[in-house]
Amino acid sequence: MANKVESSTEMPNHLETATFEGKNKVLGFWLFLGAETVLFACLFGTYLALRNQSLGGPTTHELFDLKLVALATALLLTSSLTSVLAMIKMNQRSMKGMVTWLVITLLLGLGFLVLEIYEFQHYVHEGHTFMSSAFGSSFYALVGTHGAHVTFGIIWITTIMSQAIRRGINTDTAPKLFVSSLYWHFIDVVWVFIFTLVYLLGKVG
Amino acid sequence: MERLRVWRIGLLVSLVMLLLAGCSGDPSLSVLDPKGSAAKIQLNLIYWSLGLMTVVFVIVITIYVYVLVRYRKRKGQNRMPEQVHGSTKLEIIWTVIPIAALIALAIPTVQYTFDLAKEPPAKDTVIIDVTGHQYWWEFKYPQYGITTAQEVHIPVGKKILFRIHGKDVLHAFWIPSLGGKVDVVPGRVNTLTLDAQEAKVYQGKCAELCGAGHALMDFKVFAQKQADFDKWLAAMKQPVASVSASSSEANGEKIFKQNCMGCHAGINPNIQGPNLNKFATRSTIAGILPHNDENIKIWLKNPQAVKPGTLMPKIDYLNKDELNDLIKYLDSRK
Amino acid sequence: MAKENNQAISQKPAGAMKHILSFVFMIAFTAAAFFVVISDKVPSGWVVPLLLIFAVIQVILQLFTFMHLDQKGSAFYTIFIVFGIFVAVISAVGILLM
Amino acid sequence: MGTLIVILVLVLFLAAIFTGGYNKQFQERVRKSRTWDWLTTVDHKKIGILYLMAGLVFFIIGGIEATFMRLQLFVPGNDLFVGRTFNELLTMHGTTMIFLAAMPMIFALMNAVVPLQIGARDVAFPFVNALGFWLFFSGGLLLNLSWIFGGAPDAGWTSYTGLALNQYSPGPGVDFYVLGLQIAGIGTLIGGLNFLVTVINLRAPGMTFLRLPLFTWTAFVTSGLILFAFPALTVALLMLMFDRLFGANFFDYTMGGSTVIWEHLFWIFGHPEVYIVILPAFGVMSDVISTFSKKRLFGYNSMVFATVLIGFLGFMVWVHHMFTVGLGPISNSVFAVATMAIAVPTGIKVFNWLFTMWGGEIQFKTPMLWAVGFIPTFVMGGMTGVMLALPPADFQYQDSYFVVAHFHYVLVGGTVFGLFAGIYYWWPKMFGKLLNETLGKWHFWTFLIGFHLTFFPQHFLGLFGMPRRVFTYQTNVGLEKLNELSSIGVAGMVIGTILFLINIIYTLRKGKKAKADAWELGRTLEWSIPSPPPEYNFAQTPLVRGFDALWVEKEAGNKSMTPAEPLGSIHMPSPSYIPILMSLGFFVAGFGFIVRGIPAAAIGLIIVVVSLFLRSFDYDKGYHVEPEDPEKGGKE
Repeated sequence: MANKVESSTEMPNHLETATFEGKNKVLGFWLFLGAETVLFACLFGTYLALRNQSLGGPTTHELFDLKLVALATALLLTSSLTSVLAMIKMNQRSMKGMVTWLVITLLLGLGFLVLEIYEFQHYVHEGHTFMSSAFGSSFYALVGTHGAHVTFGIIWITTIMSQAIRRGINTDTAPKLFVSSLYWHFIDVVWVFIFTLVYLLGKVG
Repeated sequence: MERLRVWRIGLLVSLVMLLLAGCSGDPSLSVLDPKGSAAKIQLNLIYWSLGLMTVVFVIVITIYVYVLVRYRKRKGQNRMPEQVHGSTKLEIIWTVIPIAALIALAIPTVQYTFDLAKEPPAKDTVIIDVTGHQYWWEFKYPQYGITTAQEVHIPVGKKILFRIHGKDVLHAFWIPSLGGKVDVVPGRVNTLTLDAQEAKVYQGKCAELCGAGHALMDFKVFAQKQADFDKWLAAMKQPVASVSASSSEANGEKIFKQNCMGCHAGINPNIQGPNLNKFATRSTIAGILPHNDENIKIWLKNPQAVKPGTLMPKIDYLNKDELNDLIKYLDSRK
Repeated sequence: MAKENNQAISQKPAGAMKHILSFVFMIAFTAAAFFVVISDKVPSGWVVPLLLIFAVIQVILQLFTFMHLDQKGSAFYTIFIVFGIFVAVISAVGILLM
Repeated sequence: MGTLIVILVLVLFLAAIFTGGYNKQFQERVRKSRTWDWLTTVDHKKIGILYLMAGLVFFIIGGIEATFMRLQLFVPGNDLFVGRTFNELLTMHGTTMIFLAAMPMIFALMNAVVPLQIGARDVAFPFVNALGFWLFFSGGLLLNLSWIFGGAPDAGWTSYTGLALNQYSPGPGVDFYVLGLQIAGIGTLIGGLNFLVTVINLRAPGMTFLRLPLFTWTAFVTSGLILFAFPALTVALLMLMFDRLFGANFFDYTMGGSTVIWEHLFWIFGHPEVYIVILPAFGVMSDVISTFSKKRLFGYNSMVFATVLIGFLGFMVWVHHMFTVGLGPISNSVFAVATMAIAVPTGIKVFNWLFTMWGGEIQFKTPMLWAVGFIPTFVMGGMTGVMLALPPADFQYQDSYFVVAHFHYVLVGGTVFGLFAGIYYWWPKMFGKLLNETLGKWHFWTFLIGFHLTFFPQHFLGLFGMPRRVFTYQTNVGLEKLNELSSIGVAGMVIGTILFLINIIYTLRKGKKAKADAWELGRTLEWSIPSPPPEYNFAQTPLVRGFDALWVEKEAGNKSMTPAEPLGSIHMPSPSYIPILMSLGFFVAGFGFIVRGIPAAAIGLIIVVVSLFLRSFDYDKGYHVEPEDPEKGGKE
């Protein structure tokens, strides 16, 4: 116990788990991610089961534009890297470095969102809507849930970043920052499966 | 304490006796009185599993009663029991023996599961397309081109392949005496192979909650000797005899055409009622009321009161003569 | 534990390098996945398994480098996320094979 | 529109109170009142009591619905509750009992006991704990409001689509089901998550995983099941909401959807749910049987192993609810064998209980009576469970009264008996008073006899061809007598429950004060601290030196636990009004969606978001209390 207190006054390697509350928070968040995994799996299962039910509307083949998806993927993957770099800066207690990387992360995330909104608008034009068929419903449910996660992530990271700027990097803000970074990586993991199982598989058949 | 326990066991035993003596279920509806090969296979498995489970139950209860009687705290006693941690040997025994019992159960189970899923050769099989609608059953014989509702006729001894279609919500097609059920799933076709070994009327049920009228979604299965079945087929293929022009039946036909045809003759595929050809041969009204003029009137006047949730509208605007004519006409449809 | 802490602190650049390297791999696998779909040189029976393998590798990279499952003291995180993935796979496959 | 105005006024009113813009003095009085204390508490012991009370209320509501159904089925052709009304009753009975009675009562015991059993001062996330309760409560309330606002859901507790879609179930009933359960489900999910972290991170020194009392183990595994099973329900409910409210087509087959997906999602959640409600009952049984036999639990390690295995297998058997859907013999066989496999760990448990009693000195106090009644009842439920696992036989049982009998043997004979055992056992710890033994015994016997009288005949009803969820049956097909018996049996359960309520009221007024070790046989840590415990539970965190920590000390001749830390001030979390505010937000949003009032829904969601921000910027660090020295009269 005493040892831990001492090390936190110096510079613990992992500020996020330096306190008891921090440990609870990180563990709790991992458990939450476990639950999210199942949630997305159910959406994936539903999508894969219903993806051929386009009822005369555009099919996956006709609809998806891989170039756009590749760009979105690149944005999100890079944001995952910048997010982890921000965490390294955080554990070095470098506020400026951390905020810089976080802002880049947020911008990349916003870019991704803009692309997704553009994409959805395009699809609606093509006659592929939430209500047009079971394929439409399951597609927007899956990709839209992911998009909602990205949106929430952006708001959340912004909030916590502003807290950190005002109150510094300490044992109170560090777990929050760390956990939001985990969340961001998780969103990226889900996207890996979306581009594989939705977009690429949609082109295969 | 002791007395209470004895009383309770006595109560349970007498309850079982009462059940076995007093009620054995109706032979046209009971799982325990199978009249088809599928039901017989299923009952065999039920008895086999019940037997195994009873052995387990008896073992547990024997130990249970012994322990409770032998080790209960007696007055004034204050013993310190030995704090046993466990016994690997015993624990292995009650892990391995159940596994063995379950294997003995699993083998016939898997065997029967695959047996029951086999479809008979089309040549010797009567195919019947069943469609479950909200609160009534439609039966089509694609081999003979006939359609009927609520009552299905099958030849004794022949394999019957039911192809089960859904239109609205989930139902389940169940004839307890002939074999287990299968769900009616809209958008997919399930099959069920049954046969009847005794010429008799069996009762069928809808087993999956399907709405307000679920409890009353019954049907009847008429298992007939081959000759009788053929006779029935021939009769069904005959067109309905036309009625003489000036009779009250003719008036009834007019009323029928004005009020009933829309739903009951398949003109509008979205609004579908049971096919009323050969209505006079049916033993029930709406699948539940015994067929007689009085019940037809009750049904027509307020179908909702007979079968909650039914789509059949009230036909309460006909005057007495019109009603009688309509019934006369319906009764002429043989 | 303490020893490892010191190491990690003294080798800060290596920490970042690890992540950048892992990122390069991810980009490479993503590109490979796109290539498998776009090009017609990959035999069609191989496409889906390859795509899945690439995705799984990327996820493992994410979990173990970006999300720090490679660090000590993450036994419970690993147990729960692995069980989550297990349930997820069973559920998704179950729904799919209906 | 009217509802909207009412909600708005309410929100303004509350906002005024919270911001103090109303009346300072009034605000002070509110803050100091006991009601406010209970509404804002984050103390796990108080939350446990809240869960228990809410669970009991819903248990009674669900019981009344059941009684109505059995009255209708008393004689054939009865017309008391027919058609849609009956379907509403059966839907609300199932939903209420599972989600609003069994689950909260399990959480009640978990809250009251788990932190004490592991030697913790609190749960890991006291705030989340309170939020979990209030979300559950607002969800339950929302669901039950359906009776007043346009009719209850009527598609069964499984709410199979097809029937649950707008077309076939018009009116707001199923919307109440969807949103009520969604809100309650979120509450349950975060509650489970909280207990996982609590057990992993908050164990006292020396309390290793293989020294955890069995109830804590089962609570841990149950929480794990909640964590991984509830997301499937969340998704299913979300899709149904989209289908009903926003014109999506997940389940409408004419638009390419599939009802089978609903069944899959529902049972991916639903089967683990069965174990979620039964495992804690196993835990209660293990603790109670061991305590009242004055013996260490027989085969502790294999008990733990069996618990984990049951939890694990629970995720791989959901298709046995769907044998008749027509998924094919391969799928049916695989899931049949997996289902049968669960009988093995369950069997291990039963034999271990029997051998825990073997050689012991059994005292038939009320909790032990429930445990003793549980064993044969649950074994019968397990037997029929194995029989149901065989697909060919299941084709006959499925959706018949046989199934109804089976799951009531498991859920009443298992869960409810377990809960009653737990409530009688831990009541002195929760409230500081012992429930009356005589009334408790009468409660047990009337309930037990009534239960068997009701449900034993139902096995035969099923085999005689009576489908479940029917509001009537025909005469002269051999179903009358058994139905009559079954309905008579309900009286026993009703009388038992009334006796229980009388017992509660009697005890609260005149009950015997409980000592720290209320049964004088206590083995685990909760019996080492006063009844009821002080708000900080343990004045000094105890040092655990073996399984059955208190018993180990008793055997060593010590009167209390050895402390693991010096006496010092204890940090406590502050109470918070945010949980109830956020739950109110969800409630308003849910109600808004149901009545298709988008403004109301928006207001609700805004309240939720605002409370999230309030929470995120909440710098309240809690407060410290100085514990009474246990040496100086702090005890008992």
